Amino acid sequence: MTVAAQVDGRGEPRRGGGYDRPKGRLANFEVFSWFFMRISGLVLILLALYHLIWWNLVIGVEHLDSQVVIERWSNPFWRLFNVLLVTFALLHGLNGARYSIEDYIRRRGLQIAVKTIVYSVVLVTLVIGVYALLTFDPASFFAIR
Amino acid sequence: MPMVTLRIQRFDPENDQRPVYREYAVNADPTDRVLDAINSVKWYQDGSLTYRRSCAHGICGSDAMRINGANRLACKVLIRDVGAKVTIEPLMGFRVIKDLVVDMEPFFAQFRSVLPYLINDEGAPERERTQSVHEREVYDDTTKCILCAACTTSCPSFWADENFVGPAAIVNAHRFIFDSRDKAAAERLDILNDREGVWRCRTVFNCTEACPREIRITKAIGEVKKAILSSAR
Amino acid sequence: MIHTHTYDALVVGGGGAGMMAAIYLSRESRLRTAVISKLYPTRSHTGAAQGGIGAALGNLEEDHPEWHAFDTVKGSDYLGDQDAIETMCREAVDVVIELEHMGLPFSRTPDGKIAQRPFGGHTHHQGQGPVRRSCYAADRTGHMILQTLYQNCIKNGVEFFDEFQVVDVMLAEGRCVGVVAYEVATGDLHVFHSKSVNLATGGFGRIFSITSNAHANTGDGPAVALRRGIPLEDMEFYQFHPTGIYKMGILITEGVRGEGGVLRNDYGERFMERYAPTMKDLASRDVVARAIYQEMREGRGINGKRYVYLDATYLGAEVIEQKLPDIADFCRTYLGVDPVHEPMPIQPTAHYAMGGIPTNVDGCVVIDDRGTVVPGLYAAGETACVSVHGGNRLGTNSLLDLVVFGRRSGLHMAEFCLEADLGSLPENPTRDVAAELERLLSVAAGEPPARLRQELQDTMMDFVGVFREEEGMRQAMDKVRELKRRYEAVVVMDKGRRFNTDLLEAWELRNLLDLAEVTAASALNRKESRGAHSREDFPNRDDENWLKHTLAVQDVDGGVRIDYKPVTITQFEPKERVY
Amino acid sequence: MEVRNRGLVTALRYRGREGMWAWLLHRATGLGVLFFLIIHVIETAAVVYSPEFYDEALQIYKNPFFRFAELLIFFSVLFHAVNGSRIVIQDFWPYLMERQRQLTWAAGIVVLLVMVPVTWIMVAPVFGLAEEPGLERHLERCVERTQAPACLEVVE
Ligand SMILES: Cc1cc2nc3c(=O)[nH]c(=O)nc-3n(C[C@H](O)[C@H](O)[C@H](O)COP(=O)(O)OP(=O)(O)OC[C@H]3O[C@@H](n4cnc5c(N)ncnc54)[C@H](O)[C@@H]3O)c2cc1C
Ligand code: HEM
Ligand code: SF4
Ligand code: F3S
Ligand code: FES
Repeated sequence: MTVAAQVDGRGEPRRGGGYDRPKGRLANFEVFSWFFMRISGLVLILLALYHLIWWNLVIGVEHLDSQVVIERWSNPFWRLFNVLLVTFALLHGLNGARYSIEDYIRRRGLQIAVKTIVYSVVLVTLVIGVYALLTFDPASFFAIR
Repeated sequence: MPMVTLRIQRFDPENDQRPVYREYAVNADPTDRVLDAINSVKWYQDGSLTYRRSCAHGICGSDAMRINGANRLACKVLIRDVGAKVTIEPLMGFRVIKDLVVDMEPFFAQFRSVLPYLINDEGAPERERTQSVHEREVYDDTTKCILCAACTTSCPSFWADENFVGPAAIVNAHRFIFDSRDKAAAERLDILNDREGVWRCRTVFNCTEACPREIRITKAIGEVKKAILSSAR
Repeated sequence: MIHTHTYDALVVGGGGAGMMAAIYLSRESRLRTAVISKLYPTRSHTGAAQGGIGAALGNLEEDHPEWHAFDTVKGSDYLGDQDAIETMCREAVDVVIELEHMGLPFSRTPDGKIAQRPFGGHTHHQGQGPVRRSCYAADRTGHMILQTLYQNCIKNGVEFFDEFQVVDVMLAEGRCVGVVAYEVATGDLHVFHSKSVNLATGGFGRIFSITSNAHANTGDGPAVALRRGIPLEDMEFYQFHPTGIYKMGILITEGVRGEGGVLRNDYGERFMERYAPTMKDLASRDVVARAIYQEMREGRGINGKRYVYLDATYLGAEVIEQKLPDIADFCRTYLGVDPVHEPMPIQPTAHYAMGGIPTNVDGCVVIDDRGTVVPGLYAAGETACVSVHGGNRLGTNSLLDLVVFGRRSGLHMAEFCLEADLGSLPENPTRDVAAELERLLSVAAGEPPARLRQELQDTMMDFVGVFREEEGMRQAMDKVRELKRRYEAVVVMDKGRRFNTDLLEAWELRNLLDLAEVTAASALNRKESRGAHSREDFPNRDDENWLKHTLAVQDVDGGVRIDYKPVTITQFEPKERVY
Repeated sequence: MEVRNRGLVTALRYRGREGMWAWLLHRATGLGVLFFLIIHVIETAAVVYSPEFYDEALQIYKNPFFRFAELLIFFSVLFHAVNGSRIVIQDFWPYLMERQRQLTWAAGIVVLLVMVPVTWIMVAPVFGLAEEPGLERHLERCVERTQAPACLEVVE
């Protein structure tokens, strides 16, 4: 709206009371995601930081290869660890991305489009990652050794 | 008296396509208010410079504006605190009516939307309702608000979304939610438990830093969030 | 473009007085009520009031409305109308409780009641010593009153025309039929046709150079009324508050002295002991302001300059942070002085108009000594003169005045409007103001209004200030008249229509000039010293000749004509006034 | 005229303080890590289907230049984690917000303190100033697993 239109509409009195702010339908979802961001964040401190320290400082990127990964994944505990890490990180990140999209992309159509793309990419990634971890069969890899 | 240069954003929708910056040199004491310097421009150099002001001592909330990039009351910043060259712009996020005057109607609409008045339908006693010193203390901070809008217009969540109810409205809801005499906390919490309510706040603290009354706004918002969470249980 | 609106009742001014009236009007659902205010209501200067609102609640010690009335009469230097004062002090208790019920967050006593503190001139047993009577919310009582009333207006669905400046009041056939307002945002004129109008436009401290008043306090209501032939009462009584921040005039509440702060001169002496042995620093304002001036004149200002110290250092950090947080903030912001550790440099500051539009206890505007009212025209708050403050107002009594007489005027207006019909508008109601505003805009080159305003303020401060004498006041009169002539050629630089505050400031200057002239003329006329009106050539009170109110009217040729009105005395016979 | 200001550009025009910078950085690091994570998950999942492809892809990581990118990722996650903890702690004990500036500085300092040794460990080897982290362990392992791709060089 132009400034002029805005200002010229002012000959009317301001009335107290009765002002209705459009109520968002997703209130409960907002509380949930707010809470989820904190909880997943706290869980991620353990998972993500341990993951970083292990691969970057203990193993060292220079020494990384498929073998090392496979060895580690042979242990179901570490596979579960990774499932949790991937799931929490991606969902947490997805919701974070939603915050940014809702902030910066205000045109409705465009917003829906971008959301669809980002949600799809993240969810597909999540499926790929989790599927790989869950269907991983250590036995089939011992041949390489 | 040393010279100070004021670089002021001017915009007159009757004549201008877009805002321009104009510079004015004025004599000002270090202990003068920025408002005094602006006044002296208006009174003796360029009468068309337009802004709101009234009390001149930080109590009426008229002259919130962006001074050197951050929201301030022009009457509560002294020249000695801003240096020899000051940039002055209108609050961000509201429509500019002229120069430093922005349209405050949406702001007051946000304020009105949180039931900013005491609700207590139980018959009033003969004398005052009593309230312990501690009960009074709990919401003391948020009673200081002068509705200057410095907070709301400094909030990135508000810049992004003008439907966000904004820190000022939450502050004024807090003032009643935590008043032991009020009976409508649940209703207000329900209003604020909304995607355009407290959950839009990303604890950026710009509001707290901007508040000329030094209200700990983000803390008040945090208390409201907690109240919503614990009332949901 | 001219717009027309029709209402039953209009309130001009969204300060404490205006909103209190509006709340009472809005309770009568059959009436259409609107508040017209040149500022957003929460920007009104009521929000600056700090110290408290007086009411004999007796929450901390024995107190009675009669004592309160005595103090108010004595404070007024026996010029206040005692029936009105009794009404105010009686209703005080009620109205403060009502404010509490509306949600006002008063500070509390340990047992949860409204807290009270001592204040200047408020005593127990008719002058025996200070009493705790001022009900407060830290040092932002006015702010809390303003917010609470605004909140309740919203609750009651009151209609507001924010940033509409009333520029004329319409009188026709002996009654009031509405106002003309200028819409600041668009420059359009609006005709508000109504059965009744309440002028609650606040004070006009801006006729002085050092003042605690806001830039917006230009006395539009009284000036507009004056120009329409309404007299102004007791304009010579203008209160100078003893403690304004040096040079800026920003108020340091009497509450500081109420909590135990003291005044000191250059020698560190607590000089008030000499001027008011019983009440000392808590004597009434006129007394303390004069004492400070006297000290400065005799060279005991700090370093010989025109200020003294207000010392609150030994109150301790806790009292200051808890009970006077805003004061501490002002000192730190504007003076770079921390009141916890250093004394505050202060000087008397123009503060409050005891005079104004004469009204009766129901807020009806009264135009002569026989009590003739203008049907439909009301006034309340600092704009009005009931007169409860007489020659000198006690601290905390103004906020009380606002709410008590705001309420009473609202109630009376409601009654009036239910009976009355809508009068007919005068022909071409906007002609005069439209012409005046056009004229102001048409001047192409000339003096800036600000220069005239500054000269006016300096003159009034020097010659019609705390101390006055014949010669100075004559000079002031001449100066004001000269300025009025020069006003014909002031130039408004902003020629646009949108938010033209340049034009409005010029228009307000005219109000200041008119009010200053009436103030000076009334002061020159009153040949005695009473309350805030302190003449060096007539240092004594003269009850024989001057125990009467001044009524000043603007003549057709622009001069001032003075009339009188008797003072109502019920139970307190005039006595000498010592504190 | 479009008077409304929007989003990021506005944020950069406003002179905020610690809180705003922390929030901007929090957002940037969060989004950055998400972006990296998507690639990282897909590429790691490849191990299951084609270890050879995975080992190919790893060569990119081993480019010395990429070491700085890894460091940036480490920093991003670390800052995001520490600052995120600050936010969570403040949310659960709002009175701590009275000290928000100090808390934000504290978070920043913790991140920097941790980053000093981490930077050394990760970057110094690129310039030959120190051994690669985990070298000893790697050598031990290569005795057993001589066929492992990362061991081929060592064995030669
Ligand atoms: C610094 C300070 C401290 C004080 N402390 C105390 C105290 O502790 N205790 C006490 O009892 N008293 C105190 N007072 C006095 C008291 O606060 C004032 O007298 C009182 O608030 C005046 O209220 P009001 O409603 O009459 O006017 P205001 O609150 O000034 O309101 C005036 C209203 O009229 C409107 N208006 C003005 N002109 C026009 C126009 N042309 N058209 C439309 N609207 C118009 C304005 O927008 C405003 O809304 C203090 C005063 C000051 C200045
Ligand atoms: C390591 C531990 C982590 C913690 C403690 C943490 C914590 C948080 C917190 C508290 C928020 C704020 C949410 C809000 O403002 O409401 C947040 C936002 C976010 N996080 Fe994390 N997080 C962590 C890891 C991650 C990871 C691994 C990613 C990437 C996948 C990520 C991506 C994001 C994004 C994109 C946001 C949104 C930022 C914004 O709204 O400005 N976070 N995080
Ligand atoms: S909370 Fe502070 S910044 Fe916000 S409107 Fe109120 S006084 Fe102004
Ligand atoms: S700036 Fe905005 S995001 Fe929250 S902390 Fe303040 S409301
Ligand atoms: S002019 Fe009143 S807050 Fe600045």
